[in-house]
Amino acid sequence: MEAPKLKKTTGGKLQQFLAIGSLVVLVIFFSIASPNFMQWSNIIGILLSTAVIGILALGATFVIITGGIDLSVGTVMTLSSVMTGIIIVNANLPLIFGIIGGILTGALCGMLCGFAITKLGIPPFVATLAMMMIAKGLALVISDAAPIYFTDHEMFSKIALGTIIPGIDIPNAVLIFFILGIIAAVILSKTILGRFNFAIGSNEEATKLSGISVDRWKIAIYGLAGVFTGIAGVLMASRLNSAQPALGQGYELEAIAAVVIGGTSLSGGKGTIIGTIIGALIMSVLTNGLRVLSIPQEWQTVVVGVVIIFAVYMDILRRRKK
Amino acid sequence: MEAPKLKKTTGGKLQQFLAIGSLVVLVIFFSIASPNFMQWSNIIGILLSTAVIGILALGATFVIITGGIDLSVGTVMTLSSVMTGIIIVNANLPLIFGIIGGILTGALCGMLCGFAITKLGIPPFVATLAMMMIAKGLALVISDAAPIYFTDHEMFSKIALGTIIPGIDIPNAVLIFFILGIIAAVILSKTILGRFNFAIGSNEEATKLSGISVDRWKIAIYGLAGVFTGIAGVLMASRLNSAQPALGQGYELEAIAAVVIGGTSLSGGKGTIIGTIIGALIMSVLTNGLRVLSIPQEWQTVVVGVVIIFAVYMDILRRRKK
Amino acid sequence: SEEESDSSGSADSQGSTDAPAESSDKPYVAIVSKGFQHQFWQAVKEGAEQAAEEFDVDITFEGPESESQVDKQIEMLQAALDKKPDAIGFAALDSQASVGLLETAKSQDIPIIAFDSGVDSDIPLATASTDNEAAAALAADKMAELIGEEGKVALVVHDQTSITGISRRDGFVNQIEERYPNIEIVDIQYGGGDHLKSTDLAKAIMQAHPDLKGIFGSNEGSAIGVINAVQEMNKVGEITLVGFDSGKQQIDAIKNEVMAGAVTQNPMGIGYETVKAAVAAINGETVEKQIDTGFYWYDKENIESEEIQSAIYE
Amino acid sequence: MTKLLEMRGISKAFPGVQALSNVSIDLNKGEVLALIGENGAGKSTLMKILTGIYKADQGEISLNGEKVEIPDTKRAAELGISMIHQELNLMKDLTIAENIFIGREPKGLMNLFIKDHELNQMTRDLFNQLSLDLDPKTKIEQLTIAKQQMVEIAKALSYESKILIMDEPTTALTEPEIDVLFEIIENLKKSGVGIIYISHRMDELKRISDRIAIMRDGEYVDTLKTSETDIKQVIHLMVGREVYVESKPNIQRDDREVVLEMKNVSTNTNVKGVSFALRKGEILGFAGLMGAGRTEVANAIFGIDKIKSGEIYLHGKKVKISNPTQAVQKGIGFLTEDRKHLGLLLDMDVKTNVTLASVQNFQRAGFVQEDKIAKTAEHFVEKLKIKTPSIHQQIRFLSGGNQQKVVISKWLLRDCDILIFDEPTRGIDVGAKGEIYRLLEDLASQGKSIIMISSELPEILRMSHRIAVMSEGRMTGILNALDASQEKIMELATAYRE
Ligand SMILES: Nc1ncnc2c1ncn2[C@@H]1O[C@H](COP(=O)(O)OP(=O)(O)OP(=O)(O)O)[C@@H](O)[C@H]1O
Ligand SMILES: Nc1ncnc2c1ncn2[C@@H]1O[C@H](COP(=O)(O)OP(=O)(O)OP(=O)(O)O)[C@@H](O)[C@H]1O
Ligand SMILES: [Mg+2]
Ligand SMILES: [Mg+2]
Repeated sequence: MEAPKLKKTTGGKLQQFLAIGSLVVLVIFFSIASPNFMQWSNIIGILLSTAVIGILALGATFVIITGGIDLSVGTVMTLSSVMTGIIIVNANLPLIFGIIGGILTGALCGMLCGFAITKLGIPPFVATLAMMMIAKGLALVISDAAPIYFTDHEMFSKIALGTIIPGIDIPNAVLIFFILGIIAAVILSKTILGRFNFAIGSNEEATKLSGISVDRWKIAIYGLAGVFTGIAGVLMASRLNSAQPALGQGYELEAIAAVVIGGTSLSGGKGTIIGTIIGALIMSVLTNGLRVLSIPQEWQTVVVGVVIIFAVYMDILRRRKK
Repeated sequence: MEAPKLKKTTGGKLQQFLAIGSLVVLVIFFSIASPNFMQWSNIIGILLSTAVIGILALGATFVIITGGIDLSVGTVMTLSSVMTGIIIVNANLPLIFGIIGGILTGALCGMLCGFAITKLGIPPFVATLAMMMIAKGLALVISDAAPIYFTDHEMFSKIALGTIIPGIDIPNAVLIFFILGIIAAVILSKTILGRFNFAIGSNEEATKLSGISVDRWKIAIYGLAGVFTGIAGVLMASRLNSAQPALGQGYELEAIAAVVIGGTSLSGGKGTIIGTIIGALIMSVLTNGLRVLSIPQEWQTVVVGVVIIFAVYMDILRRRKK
Repeated sequence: SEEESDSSGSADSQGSTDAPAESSDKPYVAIVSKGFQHQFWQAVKEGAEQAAEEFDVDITFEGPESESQVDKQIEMLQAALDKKPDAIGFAALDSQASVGLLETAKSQDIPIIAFDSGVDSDIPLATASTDNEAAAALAADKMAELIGEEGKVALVVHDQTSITGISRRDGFVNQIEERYPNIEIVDIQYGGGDHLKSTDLAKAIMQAHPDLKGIFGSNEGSAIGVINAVQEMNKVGEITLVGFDSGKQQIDAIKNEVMAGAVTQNPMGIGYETVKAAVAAINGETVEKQIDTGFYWYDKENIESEEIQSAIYE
Repeated sequence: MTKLLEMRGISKAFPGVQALSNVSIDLNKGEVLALIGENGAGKSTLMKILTGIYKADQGEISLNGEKVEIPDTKRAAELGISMIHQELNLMKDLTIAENIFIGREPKGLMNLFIKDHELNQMTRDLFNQLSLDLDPKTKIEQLTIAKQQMVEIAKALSYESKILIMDEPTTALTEPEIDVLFEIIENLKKSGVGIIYISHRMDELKRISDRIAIMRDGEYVDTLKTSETDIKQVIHLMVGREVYVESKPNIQRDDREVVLEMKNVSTNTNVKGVSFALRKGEILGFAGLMGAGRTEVANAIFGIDKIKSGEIYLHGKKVKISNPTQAVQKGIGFLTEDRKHLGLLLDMDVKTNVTLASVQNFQRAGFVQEDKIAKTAEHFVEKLKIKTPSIHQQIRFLSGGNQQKVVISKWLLRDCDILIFDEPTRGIDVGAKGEIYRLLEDLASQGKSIIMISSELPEILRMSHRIAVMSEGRMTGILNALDASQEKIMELATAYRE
């Protein structure tokens, strides 16, 4: 009885291998269509532009696998970067405090969502929508609706844009994204948290009745997603060398889109980190490629829409064949 | 299955009655807090601002009850209003053609989503996300990224802002919203489509096994939601006396929020139209009330977030007591 | 207006914007702007608050989140009317769409002062605005001068459909097309004023056109995106950047010669003049129909001048 | 005479599994054909082919001698074939009436509007015929599994089909409902309906079937006339080996320590002043009719339902258990009766399900020890003879009985002192039942205490040291196994029924 088994075991890998297919096709297409696409600087540009959304999407993957959703990632990211700014610039504390503060802000917001969802019984959509608004408002309130500039803290911009590997021109943000990707993949597939994450998404009631404290794990999962959001916020601030309090809304949809295009099911219980990374890359390759081709912007959105349908459909066809 | 699921027993009707409670509390609070709130013109203003989002939410209710989601309503609404503008202003055809054209545009987009979801097997989130982008791009393309003004078609603005009941100053848009609400409620509770809508959302597999062509009904349901979206587009154009091609993005979240706050479950099978209407009213009363109280704008979003959590929690507590 | 804490009990941190009309005998001016989160609008607000203090009136200031939200702005205007203000300051996202409410205001004898790009109607008693198109044309002239009147340039614009976006784009493009036949506009992209998106977008433009000589960023977010892009692509100095508006990063970039210069309006002046005109209208004084708050080119040379310093904000 | 139905040479392979190979059965008018076989033998698959849910790879189907194609369920219904599925297939948010007549609603005005009044009346009429006492307007989610099963049965009957398939219809039912069902079957036979009846309850076969078709491992074995065979022979053909039949010695455990005691416990659900004590090493059977509240007692112990009044003692100490996590930590395990919704992660694989309740024991520093998990899962697959291609198979693709074995494994692995088994042999074949009985007895002799809720009286009588009988939420008596009998149990079980 290989086949159904194939789906979960070897086939799992095969399938993602094929999902990479869509990505490869896009890359090849754009390389042929424009000589300016396949250049080191552009590749790095694409990766850099994937980093922030990609990291948000990593966190969102955990939440979505529980069968939940997190609409707050965009503005919580903003709140985290503002918090980092306040700690580093306004309070003039060392960078590391700012970084930790930003990440903790994300984690705290995540855990609050988790709390509202589990202990108050608010549906994830509503709880995180509310958090989205709260974080948006708070970011403006605590920053006095003005950007916070890190210009006097030169090291800060190095977090995202410095290069740590000598000789190779890969910005840290890209490295951080891939390292976080690996960490996320390990957490999801090798740890208890990952195991319970899938279990909850697959059948929350049955998981509860197996004696697992679903509430606590869910709060942990939303908190973990918040950590990723916080890191994204710090990177965002570093890359812009400023904390911009009015940014971020709308990023949640892009992050969720990356997750879903990567094959993770919104009804929970199924998903992979590598899929999310590929999903995020598909989105940014597409955006970048169309820009490099100087397609008028209104057509860009149309093309992105069509290609998404197409890519996901290809993926579905392949899986069906199995 | 009995124990954990026993939450829901009687009181379906009672519960909606109580959901109105949150709304009433808000209205009373704002009336006391500001003498400017409880004025005819402000009430009408609130209702008017509920109309468009409310109509989108009516359509979204059907989709959400199937267990799906429609992210495209915002930009499809825009595409519909642009289409109306093109027909009436650019092609100089009679109003009625423009109105029908706008509504058909919505219906067509909805059915395309339904087709992608059922026949191609694309998850609703992805299919409607793609449609969101496609509609957004197309609205800009066909309008040449400029608003289309109905200034030479004086009757057009009467669709939303005229008053059909002599003596009573209620704009048509508000009446249309409530009439559509009644129609939606009747469709949902009294017709075959409504019945199958709940059946699909409740257990799609079992519905299929009962010999019902789920695919066809789903396409019909997305198409119906599209009709509501199209009507919202026409009303929006009429109210602004212009078709604004860049509007709309973000409305999908507001519409879904109204539905979910109204007690419809995103996992499908459960929901009411009256709940959606109340949900939409809660949102717009809140927004308006805070404005009338002159709360600083950044705090407004925070308060809205907190109140949403609170209102939904109250609702949950009440249900639990049952 | 800071001294009074209002009945709703929410507000001290935000200074003067929260003064509710009903709790005070002071005249009340409701300002409905095109935005509120962005630096430009915050600067307008600051100017308005200055004037409010000076003339002892209460104001509120609000605006939608993006310049495409025509309908949200109308709802704000409606709510403002319901608060029975003594005057309204209004920057229309779409004049046509707001005609009805403006007429209501007129019928209630509430004076309207238009600001920013103004309101296309004769109801407002005065308009405190700058000419966006002319300002962008100035940016085009400077760009042309800096790149020797020939070569390829691109635009990163903040909005495809809003008046400010369109008029700055068209002002720039028309000027180039009319005056500088050897300059080619190779790409126009829209980044929504989002710093990060504008950065990625400007990088893609540079990628697509390796021989690009200049980029114009049409507002603060777009300009910063362009600045980030040349820095990340290590092309500082190779590409001439011209910006719009101000803000610390843009000012720094100009001082450091990353950006050649920028055109700024006088947002604080706009806010100030709006409230001032409103107060005059409330007091029954005649007000000047057109209050030109001006725009300025600033670069490394003149940035410290008093005139520029009063127009730019950090 | 032409057969009502003939299935000839049916084969069906799922990727990697040959679920059916060359199976042929036939059915006469007015006959009950029992279809039996071990878990995973292919019974449900064969029937799903007959109702158009699956497409056979090979073979043909004839009705009244005419060859037919059945591409979907709609066609099956048109041909007069309907089926009661093994797994409940109801729309839980809809009412009973809406479920039964879905797709066949009485319509008014332009064929768009549903006449709900008429719909409910139709349902009431149907229920009257079947002497069922349910309100058509009740939502399915408010019904117990047993009642849902009755709705499924009513739904299938409402099609007035010529061929009716019943895939384990009695797993959730107690005697009175079974009596009702069998009466219905007799009536259907009289009106010429052909019935295919799948069950693992061997005692039922003699009562209602005319012939018995036996399958093993996807293959057809034989068809016997019920009147000319004895069950032992049938079982032998079906299992292909001897099954565990040895009956336990009914030793009393009155001298043992009391591990769990309920004193006058009431809940908001359906438990009214229940008291009993469970001793170490004891199997305490819980008997009662459907809705008696046995599951609710278990829910109360396990912290699912809030206790309104009364106390629970564990090892003599008063405890408050407010959620399942605490219950498990205190050494209580609960195998729920609704395995699909409350027992299993259907989309996850066998090994994950088996180890779900004990993951903590398979981790080091938060990392899951996959190899250890795999080894353990392999062990249980072997021990309980779980028919699965591998431990990596998704539970969804296992046959019903094998799914049940996975849930049992989960709790065996957890090593609880007190185990509550709610209908543990639901849908399990005779062979495997024997294995499970042996397991339960082993557990008891190791000193574990077991509450076994079962609706099969013979099972209760055979397994229990003592038998607690409930009626309408009350405990009506606790019998010693030695002097218990079906009659005494039924008497207590109906104590509060009019
Ligand atoms: N959709 C499917 N995909 C893969 N394998 C399947 C599928 N459905 C059934 N099988 C496999 O086919 C075989 C026959 O299953 P079936 O459900 O017909 O057994 P059954 O005789 O009804 O057993 P039980 O008595 O336990 O209900 C089993 O090995 C099962 O795992
Ligand atoms: N008369 C009734 N009206 C409504 N609900 C009832 C009634 N009687 C029982 N119930 C519900 O039925 C359930 C108890 O029945 P259930 O069939 O689970 O009991 P049981 O003794 O465990 O029987 P089973 O052996 O079928 O599990 C509870 O959910 C209870 O609320
Ligand atoms: Mg079966
Ligand atoms: Mg039970």
